[in-house]
Amino acid sequence: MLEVKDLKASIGENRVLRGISLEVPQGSSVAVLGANGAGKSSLIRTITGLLKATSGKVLLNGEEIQNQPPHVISRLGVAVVPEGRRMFADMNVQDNLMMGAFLPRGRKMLDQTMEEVLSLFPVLKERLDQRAGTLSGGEQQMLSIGRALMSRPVLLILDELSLGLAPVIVQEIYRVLEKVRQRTTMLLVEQSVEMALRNTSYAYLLETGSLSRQGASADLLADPGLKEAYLGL
Amino acid sequence: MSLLEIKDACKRFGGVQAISEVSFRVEQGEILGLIGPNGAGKTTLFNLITGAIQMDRGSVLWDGREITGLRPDLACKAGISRTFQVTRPFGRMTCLENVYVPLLENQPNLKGKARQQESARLLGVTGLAGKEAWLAESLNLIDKKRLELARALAAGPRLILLDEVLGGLNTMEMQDALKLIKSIRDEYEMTVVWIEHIMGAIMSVCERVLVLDMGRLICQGEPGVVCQDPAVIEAYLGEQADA
Amino acid sequence: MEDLLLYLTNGVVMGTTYALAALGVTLIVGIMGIINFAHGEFYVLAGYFSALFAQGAGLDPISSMLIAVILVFFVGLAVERTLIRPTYGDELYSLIITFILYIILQNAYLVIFGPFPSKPPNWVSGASNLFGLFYYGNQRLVSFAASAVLIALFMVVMHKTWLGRVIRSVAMDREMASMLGVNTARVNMLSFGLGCVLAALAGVILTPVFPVTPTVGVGVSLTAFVVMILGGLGSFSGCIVGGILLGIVENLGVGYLSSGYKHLFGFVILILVLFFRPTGFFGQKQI
Amino acid sequence: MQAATTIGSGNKPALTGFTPWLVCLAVFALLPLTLGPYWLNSAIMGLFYVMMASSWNLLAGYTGQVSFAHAAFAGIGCYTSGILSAKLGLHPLLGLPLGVAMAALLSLALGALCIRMGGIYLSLTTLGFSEIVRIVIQNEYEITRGTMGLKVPFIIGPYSKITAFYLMLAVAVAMVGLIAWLVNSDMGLKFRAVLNDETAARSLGVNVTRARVFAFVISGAMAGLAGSIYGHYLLLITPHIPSLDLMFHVLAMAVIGGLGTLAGPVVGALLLEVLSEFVRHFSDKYHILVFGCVALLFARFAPQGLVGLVGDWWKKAGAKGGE
Amino acid sequence: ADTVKIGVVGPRTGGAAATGTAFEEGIELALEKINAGGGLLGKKVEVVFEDTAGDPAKAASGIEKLITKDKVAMVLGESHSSAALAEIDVANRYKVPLIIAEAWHDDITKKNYPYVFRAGPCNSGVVNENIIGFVKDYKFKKVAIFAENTDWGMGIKDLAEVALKKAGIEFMTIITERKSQDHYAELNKVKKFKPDLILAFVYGFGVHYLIAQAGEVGMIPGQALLLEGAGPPSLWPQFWDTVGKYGNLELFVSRMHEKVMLTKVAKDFDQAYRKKFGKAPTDYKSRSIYDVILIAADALKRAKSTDGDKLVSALEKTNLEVSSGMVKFGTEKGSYAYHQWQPPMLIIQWQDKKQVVVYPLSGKTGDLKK
Ligand SMILES: Nc1ncnc2c1ncn2[C@@H]1O[C@H](COP(=O)(O)OP(=O)(O)OP(=O)(O)O)[C@@H](O)[C@H]1O
Ligand SMILES: Nc1ncnc2c1ncn2[C@@H]1O[C@H](COP(=O)(O)OP(=O)(O)OP(=O)(O)O)[C@@H](O)[C@H]1O
Ligand SMILES: [Mg+2]
Ligand SMILES: [Mg+2]
Repeated sequence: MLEVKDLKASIGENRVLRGISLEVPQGSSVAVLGANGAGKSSLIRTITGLLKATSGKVLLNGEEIQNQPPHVISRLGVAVVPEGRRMFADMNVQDNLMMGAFLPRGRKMLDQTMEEVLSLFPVLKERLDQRAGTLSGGEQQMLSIGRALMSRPVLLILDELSLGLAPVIVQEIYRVLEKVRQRTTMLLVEQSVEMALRNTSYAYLLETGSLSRQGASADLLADPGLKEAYLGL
Repeated sequence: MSLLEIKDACKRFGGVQAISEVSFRVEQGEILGLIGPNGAGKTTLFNLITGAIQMDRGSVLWDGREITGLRPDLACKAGISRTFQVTRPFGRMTCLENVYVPLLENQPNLKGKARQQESARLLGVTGLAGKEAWLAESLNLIDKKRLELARALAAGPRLILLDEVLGGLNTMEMQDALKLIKSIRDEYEMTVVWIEHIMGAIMSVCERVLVLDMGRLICQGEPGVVCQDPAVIEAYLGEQADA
Repeated sequence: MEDLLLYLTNGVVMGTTYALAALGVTLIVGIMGIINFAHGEFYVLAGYFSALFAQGAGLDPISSMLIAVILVFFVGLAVERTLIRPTYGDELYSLIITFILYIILQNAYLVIFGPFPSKPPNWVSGASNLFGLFYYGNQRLVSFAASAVLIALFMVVMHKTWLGRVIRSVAMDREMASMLGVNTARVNMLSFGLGCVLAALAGVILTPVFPVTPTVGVGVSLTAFVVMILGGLGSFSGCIVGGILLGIVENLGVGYLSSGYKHLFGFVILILVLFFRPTGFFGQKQI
Repeated sequence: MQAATTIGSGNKPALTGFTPWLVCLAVFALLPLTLGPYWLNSAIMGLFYVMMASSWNLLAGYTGQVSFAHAAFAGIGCYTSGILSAKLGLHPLLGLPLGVAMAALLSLALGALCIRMGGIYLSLTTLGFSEIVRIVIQNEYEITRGTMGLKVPFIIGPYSKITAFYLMLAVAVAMVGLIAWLVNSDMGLKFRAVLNDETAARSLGVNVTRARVFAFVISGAMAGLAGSIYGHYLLLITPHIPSLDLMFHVLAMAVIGGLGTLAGPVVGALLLEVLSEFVRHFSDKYHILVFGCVALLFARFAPQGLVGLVGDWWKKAGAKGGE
Repeated sequence: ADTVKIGVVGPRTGGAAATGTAFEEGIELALEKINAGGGLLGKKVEVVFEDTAGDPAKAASGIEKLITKDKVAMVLGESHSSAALAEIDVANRYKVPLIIAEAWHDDITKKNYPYVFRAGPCNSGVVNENIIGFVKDYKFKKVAIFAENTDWGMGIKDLAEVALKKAGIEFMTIITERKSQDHYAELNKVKKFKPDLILAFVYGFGVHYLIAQAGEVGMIPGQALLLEGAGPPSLWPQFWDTVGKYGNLELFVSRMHEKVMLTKVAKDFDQAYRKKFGKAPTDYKSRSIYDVILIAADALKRAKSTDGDKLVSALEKTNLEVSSGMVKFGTEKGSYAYHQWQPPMLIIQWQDKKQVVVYPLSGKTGDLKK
């Protein structure tokens, strides 16, 4: 499905990705882990076209998509739950969700998807008319995921899923993602390593812009050296 | 009397309660670590202390005097200076000129040659020797962080707030940087509050650590103790800490 | 009493047209953070076009208005593409460019259309007796109605349609919108074009009442800016309130204070508002 | 407000050192010997615009604030001094400082009111203010003589273009000198810090609002001075001085010359004044149109202005020569 | 030089740029006539037209340019009093004769500058000999004055107020902005005063709006008549577009009427104009400038020189028939009549889109309709 080959990118002088290769097979769920500032978000921004790759390739179903503008990439069925939620704060929940279905593939089945998403997140159903900016953090995160699902993505990318969320909500969200997983391939970035490893099949470990380790999630979970690597010292 | 005391600070951004009911003290001469997950409100706390944003509720006491909501420039003159997580150099000015600005404001007696020497010295201390005439925008990220530090020092504060100044350093450089942070306290006699995600660094330098999560202060104490705290493990370090 | 009623009526009527003219500026500010100084010039252009087609080419008023608006839309797109796009993110630069554009267009109109006023035929003639108290021009009433309908329509489009949703989402978070598949460059272009269309609509609706000359544009822009600041930068509802407020203040000022200072009242109110409520009536964000 | 990088970059002047300035000044100072009264008039107008564009540049180019009230301040200066001398018989040389003081005072009030609210507000409020000034001058017919214009005495002694020229030259040189000194002084450092990054400047102890208001007041006072001298040269002051038209000329000159540089506005003002005489000769109607198009082309394709262009070219040529 | 240069000043840009167009037409016809007759002093005549944009400062520098750069022998024209008042100082300083055609302010000649002439109406002349006579002769009882806040508007308003007071006629005054497009609130005040005549001293398109809106609020026609004090705006092609049916029965001051040809020159002008531009002359200012150029040419011919002082003495001896009568400048110092020649003015009423002269009574072509 998604293949990244020797991807490099810089923000100004700062080389944030220094040659990263990874693979997300169809129907799988893959985690990218790493300390703060390791470059996880940068990787996602590069895949989704927000950050320019200086070299390397990103292939989606065999098609090269690196350095395409974000709206073109999203047209190919890539949806993102970005770091920091990124609500349209002054629009209500319903309009936020509908914006998720902006592309034809989402608009075609708008009503049906809306119903599905609302049944996944019943909290949102009660708040359709509320301004998104006034939702609580957890609700916003759910809305952000719901919005991404509205486009009926083939690849769902999630950045810092559990960031700032209470554990119960995190569990709730992972439960929802498990359901969605049946029809969508997933790439997720997490800080809470354990959560991520428990919920994915394969994982990559990022350290200052390069891959330091990779392996099946279950193997990594069992590895005692992981914590040290993750904490950076 | 504590150097700085925060009482019941609260700050809300739209739907996000960035800081809620945070109270703590900073004692003269300590190096206080501030950790917590992304978005926990660490930077926001700095912004509240320096008056860059106004708190909804709560107060800041500086040297026993209430300074809540003091404008950033006045906070700086009162003796609190800071660095920025996302660096904010004066891009189209040279490094030397960057350091002139705080010197000019905070040590107006320093003129001409003396000012130049002092600036050059500060750039040297922070590892920017030789780059005095470079435009700040042409520095790489690490050097920009060094410049941030040099500028903050030049303001001659009693309290310096460091926001992730170590990011991107390798192990060797990190050792030097840690020495520098220690010397800020020992030689310059400044008090330090320091945000960093690199636990090893925090543990090796700080006497005391505060842990923020979702805007709340969930734990404070000696680094070793804090690391064992279940709430901290849950919120920040990750459950595998015991592995 | 009767006086007051007349001043209020006229204030509301004029204010509604001010609001219509200011919506376009507000749209462009909200989405692109750009103050379009040449806004009034697009109003004037549409006015000239509609008069030209109605009188020169003998088209009926509705189609000449329509063609005028469409033409101005394309002019707006072209301006965005060639001049405005490179200025994104630099408000100084865009201010300077649109200010120069305003001077150029104003002088170009003078050369092209001459100094004379242009005016399409009235849609209706005569005057009606309002409240049994005073007479009021029918064309004004009709133009007022058209403005009110258009404003309502605009609000509906903004809040109930895909177009509106997309435009608002880009205004709030450009990057996120692009990740949802929105071509933000095109939305910018479209928004600028739409802003010009709003100016053009105001132009074609009002030229029958107030014929256009090459120099009326600056007055239109200034009024729009005042209205926009009164209401709060980027706020559509603020725009409507601000427009009507300005209309009423001007009329009361002329009625009860001094008629020579009509245009001053708006600015005085503006300064007062800036002093006591810098973000305007509906403004939240600082741009 | 970090955005001002494209145009007002707050660079060091492209022309450094005294020599080129002195040579130009010497040549310029000899002009009255060769010019007839017509071109002498142009030279004087040019000097007026040098003062206006340079002082506007202090604001826009060095602190990143686009004010549209600059012409209005010139108007306030010239009307204050003009009314005092024409109606109360004050000597123009005494009226002048009062005009400057009035402009400074009003810019202080205006600056204090709107600078804390940032970029767009400043621009729009100054625009509104400049309209207020124009309307008041036009309507307060009894005092200002409205559009008819107020006759004012010549600045000093009997009317003479040569006197006016040297006086304006001296003031313009002093003004540009002052600006040069200011932007290279500690205050200038603060201006540039504020232009580069307001938040950072604030956190290092810079009182950003005060720095901005200071620049606003200085530049307003300079406009007031330029306006009053100009008025006493014209002998007749009209609402054209505080008009958006004049504002446009000043803006265009500064942009075409190069914002954020010392030489830019000077070069822009002199060059465009001469150029506009030629265009005017060619056709009145197209005069502003041509002017506008040139300004637009520069703003769009060479935002660094003439001085920047020449500087780039010079560097390139130098690099080639060095090979 | 191989041509004799004459300078013309007037607005070609700005709010009154229509006057510039009228001037251009008049200049063209006058030059054709003079050069076809062999020019002057053995040379062809050339006109340099300098734009003043209605702004006094521009006017001053414009005329200075004409004198110092183009070295014109005489300067003619102008239609803004404010601009003219700036020009007369310059002309007098350089000792170059200036003949004002259409700026009405009394001060222009009242200053008694030796180099300044006016071959056109002045406010006092228009008000005292024309407008007040009209008001008195037709027995209007209550007059409302609408004046724009410019020097022309304020100047003529002051004169009208004095004259009305003297005549014992009740009046009220409203000052308005020339550029204002909405007069409802002001008209409301006027309406309550119940005047039977409105004197509109508003120039340009502003007066169109005023007329249309006075009609809309039900003041004209019927309750009152409206006399427009400047003239040309009521003849501009856009007049009827804007005022619609409310233009009927409107009155205006004019120097020209299609039926009233006071002299042979007027007929010649009319014919030449129709031939050249394919339409009837509307803005009388094209004829005003035509007349002034003829006066200048005559003076140049008699002075046989371009010397300023010689031209002044030639001008003082002018006795020339132009389109609106025999020109003779006053020579007695002390009042506005010095170097002034007041052409006869007409008051014309639109009746079913036909111009009917209703004043002076001696020149009537029809009755005043109320
Ligand atoms: N706008 C920027 N300008 C300069 N450097 C940046 C910028 N954004 C990110 N960086 C740097 O790029 C590096 C990678 O950042 P990135 O956000 O990708 O990390 P991350 O792994 O997602 O971290 P986190 O866990 O904090 O989300 C970091 O060193 C960061 O400081
Ligand atoms: N100006 C603002 N407007 C709205 N929300 C804000 C603003 N500043 C911060 N926030 C929000 O407040 C919360 C706390 O942010 P803050 O920057 O303090 O986090 P932090 O602890 O410094 O995180 P990091 O480790 O990633 O730097 C976040 O959810 C952030 O999105
Ligand atoms: Mg991240
Ligand atoms: Mg932070």
